[in-house]
Amino acid sequence: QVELRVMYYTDGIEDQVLGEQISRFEAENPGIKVALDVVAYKQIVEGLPVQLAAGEGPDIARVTDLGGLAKYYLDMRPYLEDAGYWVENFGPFLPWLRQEGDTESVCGYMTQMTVTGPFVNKTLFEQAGVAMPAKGATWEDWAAAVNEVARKLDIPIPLAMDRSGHRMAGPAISQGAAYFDAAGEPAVVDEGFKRMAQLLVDWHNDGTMSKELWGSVSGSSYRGANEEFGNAQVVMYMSGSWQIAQFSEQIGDDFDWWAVPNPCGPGTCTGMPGGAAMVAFKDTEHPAEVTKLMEFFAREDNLEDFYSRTLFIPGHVGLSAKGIDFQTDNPNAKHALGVFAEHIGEISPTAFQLQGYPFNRVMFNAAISRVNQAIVGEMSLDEAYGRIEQDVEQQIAEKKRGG
Amino acid sequence: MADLRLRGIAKSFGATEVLRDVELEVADGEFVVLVGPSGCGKSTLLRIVAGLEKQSAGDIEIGGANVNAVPAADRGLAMVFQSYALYPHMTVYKNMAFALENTRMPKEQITARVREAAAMLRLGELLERKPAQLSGGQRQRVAIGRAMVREPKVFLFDEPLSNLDAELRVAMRKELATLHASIKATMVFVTHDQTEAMTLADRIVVMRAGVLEQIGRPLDVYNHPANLFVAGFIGSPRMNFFAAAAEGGRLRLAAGGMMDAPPGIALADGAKVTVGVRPEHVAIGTAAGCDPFAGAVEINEQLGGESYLYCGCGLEEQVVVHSPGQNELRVGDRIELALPPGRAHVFDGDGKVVRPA
Amino acid sequence: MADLRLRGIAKSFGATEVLRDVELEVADGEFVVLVGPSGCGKSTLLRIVAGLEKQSAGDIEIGGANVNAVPAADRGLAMVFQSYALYPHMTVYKNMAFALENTRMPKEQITARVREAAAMLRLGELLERKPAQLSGGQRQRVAIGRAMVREPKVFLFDEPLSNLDAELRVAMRKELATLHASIKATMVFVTHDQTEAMTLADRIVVMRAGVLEQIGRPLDVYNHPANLFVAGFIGSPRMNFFAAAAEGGRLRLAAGGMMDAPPGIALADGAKVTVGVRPEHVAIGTAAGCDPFAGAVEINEQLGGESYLYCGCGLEEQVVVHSPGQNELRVGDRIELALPPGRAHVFDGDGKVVRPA
Amino acid sequence: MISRLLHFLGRGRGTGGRPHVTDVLTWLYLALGVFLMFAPVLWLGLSSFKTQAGLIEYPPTLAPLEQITVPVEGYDEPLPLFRVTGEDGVVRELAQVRRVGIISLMVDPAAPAERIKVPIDSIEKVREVKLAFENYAYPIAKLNFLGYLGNSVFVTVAATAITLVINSMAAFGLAIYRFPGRNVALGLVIGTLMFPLTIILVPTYLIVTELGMTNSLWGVILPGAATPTGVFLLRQYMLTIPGELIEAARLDRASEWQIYWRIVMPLALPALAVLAIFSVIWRWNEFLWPLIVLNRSENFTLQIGLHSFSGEFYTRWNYLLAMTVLTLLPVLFVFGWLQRFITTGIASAGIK
Amino acid sequence: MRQRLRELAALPWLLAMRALDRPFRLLQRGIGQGGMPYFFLVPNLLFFGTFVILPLLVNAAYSLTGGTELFLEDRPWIGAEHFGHLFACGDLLDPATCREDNFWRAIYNSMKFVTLQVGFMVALSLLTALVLNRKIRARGFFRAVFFFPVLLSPVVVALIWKWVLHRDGVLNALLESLGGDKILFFIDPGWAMFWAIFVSIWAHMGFYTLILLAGLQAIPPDLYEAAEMDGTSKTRTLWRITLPMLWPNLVVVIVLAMIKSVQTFDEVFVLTGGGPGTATQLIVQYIYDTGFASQVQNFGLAAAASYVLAVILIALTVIYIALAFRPDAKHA
Ligand SMILES: Nc1ncnc2c1ncn2[C@@H]1O[C@H](COP(=O)(O)OP(=O)(O)OP(=O)(O)O)[C@@H](O)[C@H]1O
Ligand SMILES: Nc1ncnc2c1ncn2[C@@H]1O[C@H](COP(=O)(O)OP(=O)(O)OP(=O)(O)O)[C@@H](O)[C@H]1O
Ligand SMILES: [Mg+2]
Ligand SMILES: [Mg+2]
Repeated sequence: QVELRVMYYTDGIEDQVLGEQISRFEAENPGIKVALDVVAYKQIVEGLPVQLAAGEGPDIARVTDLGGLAKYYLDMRPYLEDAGYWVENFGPFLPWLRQEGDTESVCGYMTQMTVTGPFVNKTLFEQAGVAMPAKGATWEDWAAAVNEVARKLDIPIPLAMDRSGHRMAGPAISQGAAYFDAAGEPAVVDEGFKRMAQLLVDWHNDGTMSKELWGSVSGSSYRGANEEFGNAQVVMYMSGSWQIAQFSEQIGDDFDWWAVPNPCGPGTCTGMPGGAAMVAFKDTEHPAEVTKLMEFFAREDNLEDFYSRTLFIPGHVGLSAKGIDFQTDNPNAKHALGVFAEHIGEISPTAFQLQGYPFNRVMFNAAISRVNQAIVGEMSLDEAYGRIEQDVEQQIAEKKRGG
Repeated sequence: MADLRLRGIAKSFGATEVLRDVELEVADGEFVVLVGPSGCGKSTLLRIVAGLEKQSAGDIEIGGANVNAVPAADRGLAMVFQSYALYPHMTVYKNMAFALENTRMPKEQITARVREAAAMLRLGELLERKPAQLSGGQRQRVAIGRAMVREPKVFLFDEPLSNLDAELRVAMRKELATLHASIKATMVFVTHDQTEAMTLADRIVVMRAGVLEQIGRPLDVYNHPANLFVAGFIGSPRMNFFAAAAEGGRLRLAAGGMMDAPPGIALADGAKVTVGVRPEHVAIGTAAGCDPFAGAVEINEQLGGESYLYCGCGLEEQVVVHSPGQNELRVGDRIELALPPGRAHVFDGDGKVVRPA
Repeated sequence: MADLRLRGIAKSFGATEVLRDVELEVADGEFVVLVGPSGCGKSTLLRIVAGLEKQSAGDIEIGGANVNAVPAADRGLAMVFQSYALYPHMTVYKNMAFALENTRMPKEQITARVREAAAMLRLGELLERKPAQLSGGQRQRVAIGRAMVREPKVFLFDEPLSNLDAELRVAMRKELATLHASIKATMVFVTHDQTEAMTLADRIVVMRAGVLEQIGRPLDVYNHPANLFVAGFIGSPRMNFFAAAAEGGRLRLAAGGMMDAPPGIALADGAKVTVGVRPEHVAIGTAAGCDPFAGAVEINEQLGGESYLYCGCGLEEQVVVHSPGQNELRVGDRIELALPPGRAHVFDGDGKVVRPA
Repeated sequence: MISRLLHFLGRGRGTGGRPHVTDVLTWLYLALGVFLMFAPVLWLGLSSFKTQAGLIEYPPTLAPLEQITVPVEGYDEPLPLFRVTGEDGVVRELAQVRRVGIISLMVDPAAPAERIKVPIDSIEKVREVKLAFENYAYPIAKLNFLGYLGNSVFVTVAATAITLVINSMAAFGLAIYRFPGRNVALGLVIGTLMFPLTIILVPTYLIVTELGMTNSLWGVILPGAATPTGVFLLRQYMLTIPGELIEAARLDRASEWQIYWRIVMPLALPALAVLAIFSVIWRWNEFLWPLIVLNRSENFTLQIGLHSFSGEFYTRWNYLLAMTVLTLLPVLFVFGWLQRFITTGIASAGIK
Repeated sequence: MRQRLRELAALPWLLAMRALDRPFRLLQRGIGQGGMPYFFLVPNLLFFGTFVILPLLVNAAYSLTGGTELFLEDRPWIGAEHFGHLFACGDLLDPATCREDNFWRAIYNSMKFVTLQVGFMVALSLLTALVLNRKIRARGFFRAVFFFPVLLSPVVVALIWKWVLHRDGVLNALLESLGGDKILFFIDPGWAMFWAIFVSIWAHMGFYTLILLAGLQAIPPDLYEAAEMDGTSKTRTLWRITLPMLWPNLVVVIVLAMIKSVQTFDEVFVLTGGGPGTATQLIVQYIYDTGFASQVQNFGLAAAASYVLAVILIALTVIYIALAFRPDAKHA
């Protein structure tokens, strides 16, 4: 009897769905027992790295720091029955799970593909009688439109954006930010990034964005605007595909919440990809069984079942192409899922590169915390740029020192 | 005016009844001494007067005003606690000055008063000590000093001299008498010391088990105890009691022999009474009007200036005889004793004294 | 064997020297009473013997063995604290049983012993009370009981009867004597009560300011005080002192008049001495060998069985005169006093007694 | 305000039987306390019965409300009820069939045949108080609730017991004795007070790993057992116990151990109760440390278990709150029981 | 009956202690009374050494090594470099000139926070303890009321207060109904600090109140009686009797409040997130972010910062301890 441990966090019903699949797996494989440990997300972020470092981790986990933990991942290839299936269907995302220099290994699959992109309260637009900017509109266009809606209807927050460097990265790349220099080394601050930063500062100063969300917290803290959006206090909310399930439960059809295409900048019109991956750890005592379980999870039928019920954008090329019949009868959700699926195709390569960079969070966090300090007036934007570069440089250096 | 009036005071702690229907009037400037066996409710009574404990029933008047609802701080009394209750974190000086500082008295005046009291209490050297660094008697004196410096209208003393040596106690006694005379305060004083009670009191109050048994001037109480209890309690060693029965106008003692009834006392024939004679009145040898009886010295307590002989006379209790000075008697020596009828007290079956007609 | 030997004990608290060179031997089974003015170091001495305080110098031997390094728990003594130190969270019963439980005595035996002690101390009703619910005297009795039940070889009592009423005190005194006789324990007993000291002690130890002034059998100390201090301290009211000068084999009193020197005492002419006569020896009227001098009654302390007259005789201090029984003298009455030479003590300029040749 | 309150604590009392100004102020203070301390908690209780949507609704409602739905003839599902203000100002209650953009399609439940189009800014949900018991039912059913509860109870009881015993022993040693090294030990205790657990989380985890206690409840229990806080608290309290009691006990031939548990412990009961309350709460609510030590769900404590409702983007506040309320009940009970020991002031009655 | 039950509940404890009695008596015979204090200290110090001192030593080693590795043997020695970084400042008083500007911002925020929070915390918990120590009806209930917030986890505390302080929250509703304007409390540094302090006091006051309540109980009641007989006003009784007698416990409260205040982290973090900007970012948050929550876990820098913090704390505490240990151990 082999016991496998799966550490899993949940934003909704994923754990239920996975639990059912595990039961099926156990029925198929009587020799393997799988324990599903549903934990707080905090444990994945803060507990798991230490546990892994100390050699006390689980066999499989759902993680979001894809590259950061790559050194602990199990390369499943020796045990995989059909490595080709994995390369074929998870190919674009596998590099995210690899250590620098590694181009081969297969360590996991995406339980969830996410794309960042804005939602709007369409009902407000209708009530205000303002036309929604069409696909291809710039951020400035949107800003003008949401401001108009807000003014007409006395809505407190025209535009909200998750306080997250990751959320900011899409628009920044659209503004032309490259995030890396020619040598592939991190270089956050460039003209494009500065344009975006300037925009954010301006928006906060002219009331397009509310300081309540960005201004009110420090450092790299995440802060979303779900509540405000759900209470119809936000016209446009730059967030991401993972919100769909929540919105359908929370907002239902109190108003029409629509996902809209990512607005454009001088560069492009991209969102950021992202997501969570299921990975196997090499410290496991049962690599073969672990792989077997992973293969079971990653089977097309199981994944389809999973994605369709959790309303996650598939991180499976085949399923993406085929399209998923999401199990929801909320028209807003259906619409949004469609829009986000479209976003995927529009993601810029820079965004992919950034997402694949193991220490992207260093860049994200530096950007968000320093730009934020500029927004609240603790420092000028120029100082902020300097600090961002210093922060990134220092942390990467530290990382490289004892690697 | 600081007269003190207790009307029908009762007190229970849960089921324990500690005081019962206490009626007492203390005139302004009077010195009343409260005596009674340990645990009879003396401290409780003082605490009720002070306002530290709430009586279960009854009224307290001070200076004519009912103070039932007046908190302790406003009753204007000073009290020396049986347990001292010194402030452990303050020096002796501070302990004594504390109450005065409360009244916003000028500093020099406080210092003067405290120094004066300290000198009187022989605490002069110790003013900067904390209570933990004092001996038992020194602590007690600080407690007295704390009350004294306040010069209030009413003083309550709860066994204030119990831990002092004889010499100091005599000195303190004098000082208290002087204090009393000079500030004319009303004083209620609890003591177990007979000498203190007899010498200090204007009136003595004898308590037993929460009840006032007798109130009177010291020698009255001593000479005319109202009942067996008071007779036994006042005077040390205590009065000797002899069971007796009236027989033809005389008394037949259970110890054997007859004696005359004390002058003026007529008893119905056959009445069972108790005859009480104080140790200093028991005659060694013979006494007119009483058949002598024999006793064997069982204990000979020689106190130096006087002696007490504890004699076995075939009774349940020893007969205590006072003999002045020192003596050469040895345990086992036999002596003749007699009870002078003129010195005898007679108590009826209920323990109440039988007064001469 | 539980004899107790103190050799050169000294104790200082910081700069305060509390005991100096104390030498004392207490035989096994002996009852020693420690007396001395308040603050003279009695409690400190007991605490050092008990091992609660470390002496600054000197050795303590119990049963022949040096116990300097033996912790209090292992010295096998019982002590009654002047402050009682009852365990506030335990009932009276538990307080008394605690020590016995520590010796793993069977439960029934503990109960029996505690009940016996409680009965003796008249605490029978109170066994389930906590100390906070007791009167002062009751607490003190619990403290005694706690020591008594242990029946140790050495008892240390620090003013154990000070808060008891006279009757109870006499009873307790007897009980202690009985206890002493029955378990033959060595006892060191601190008291301020002259009667207790005189009646209980095999030997009395008189202390002053950390120094032992005299050790001796009670009547010896009473009759032959070694110095002025002891003479004044033992006996209450204290001995009267008269300044005098030797003049041709007789003594000229500062009060006026001459008196014979006490028998056997020869003094160099002109020597300044102090003559001491106890109140009970001052003669009212005349005395052979002494010129009478006049006094005016200033205070007439009537204790019932006896009286003390405080007379002004033109001296710095009043002359105290004992008069048996009660009297009718009033303040201001003039009486004649005389000092019987046979009863007088003579002290030299240093306060040391002058012994008859 | 502070000075006024201080003043009131110090004022002398007036005469007569009527309530004194200090009593009035006391009651005012207590009323304020109840309002400030308790009202939010009341909200917590009520909110634990709200739906997730109701929880994050602004402006917030006090009571848990839910929209009324009514069965309407001709419709399979019950329809949500709205209060509609007509253009003429007449208010009607209508059921909504469907919403298209800013127009709501409604029917009168009494006359289901006719459909009415209403602009959505003139409609308002009709709601009633409804307790969402599923907030409780679902997590209990879903989580291994009893298992978590058992783990929590074990951790709390064992940790508190160990903490009380070893801390009180150390405090006893530091308060009652004078011995070489005492100041060093005291310094250590106080010095280490300075470092929050968060700071030494990682090294402590390494040590726990070395001891093989990861994934065991002992790994949760032991590291926090020797709290400097507890030692310090107890020691300071024990300083107030009269020394003569200890001397008396020594003379009563009590061993030092007996002095500890028969004299000092009972007398330090109030402080022990404080520490026990503190320890129980701390262990019961402890989150970060177990989170790191435990990663197997059979070992999870309640706190870890119920936080599995907090995900990356989304926290199920309704479950979390309901479970919070549920987990509060036992500690509340324990507090109610222990707080009485805090007010058993006894330490002084035996000394004159 | 209840008495019986209580005795029953205490029985296991009694039995255990009694069972231990004989071995400990033997032990005492062995090591002597003078050795016993060590014995009493050993269990605690054992735990303490293993789970506190040892980690602190490891932490010290971290502060002198670099990289992001967990195991010391993997970490390169870099000496005092981290400390150097922390103190690389143009002007110590101006965080903007420092290399680790957020460290110094956090230090200054913490100082502000601690000063105000400790002062009010001690004063309020003392006041509350005094009120709750009065003979009032339903004392148990009120004690529970004031204590209740201590039971809540920081997340719940923050949730509750967000409900109050939100733009559309209860407080703003109240302000509006009184004719005022809404206040966005969390975008104003002053307000954010105020509420951070307020809420942390709200959340922890009950604990200190409890300590003080226990301390008040240890004051002999006859001192109050004596004070009353001395005609002492209530204010003076408070200052001259209660506070001095409460001192040992007050020291506990002051020291603990101060230390815990410096260590405040989650409840403020969940409430204000350290904002606006970095206005309420406290030192422990900095350490936690640097060493733990960030992707590149810089244990070394975090450890160095924690020692700097400890030095500051110790300096502060020494002042109090100097006062605290005047009435020192009294026995043996
Ligand atoms: N800790 C201390 N520091 C300084 N002096 C002290 C200390 N303890 C006691 N003393 C002093 O030592 C002397 C002796 O004290 P001790 O208690 O032995 O007196 P005592 O003879 O028992 O007096 P009493 O009859 O009043 O109880 C006293 O003068 C006292 O003030
Ligand atoms: N809190 C209480 N609960 C129950 N009984 C009490 C309480 N306080 C005192 N008593 C009892 O009340 C009685 C009277 O106590 P009180 O202290 O007045 O006696 P006392 O006359 O002062 O005695 P002593 O001379 O011994 O000091 C005692 O029997 C005592 O046991
Ligand atoms: Mg009394
Ligand atoms: Mg003494």
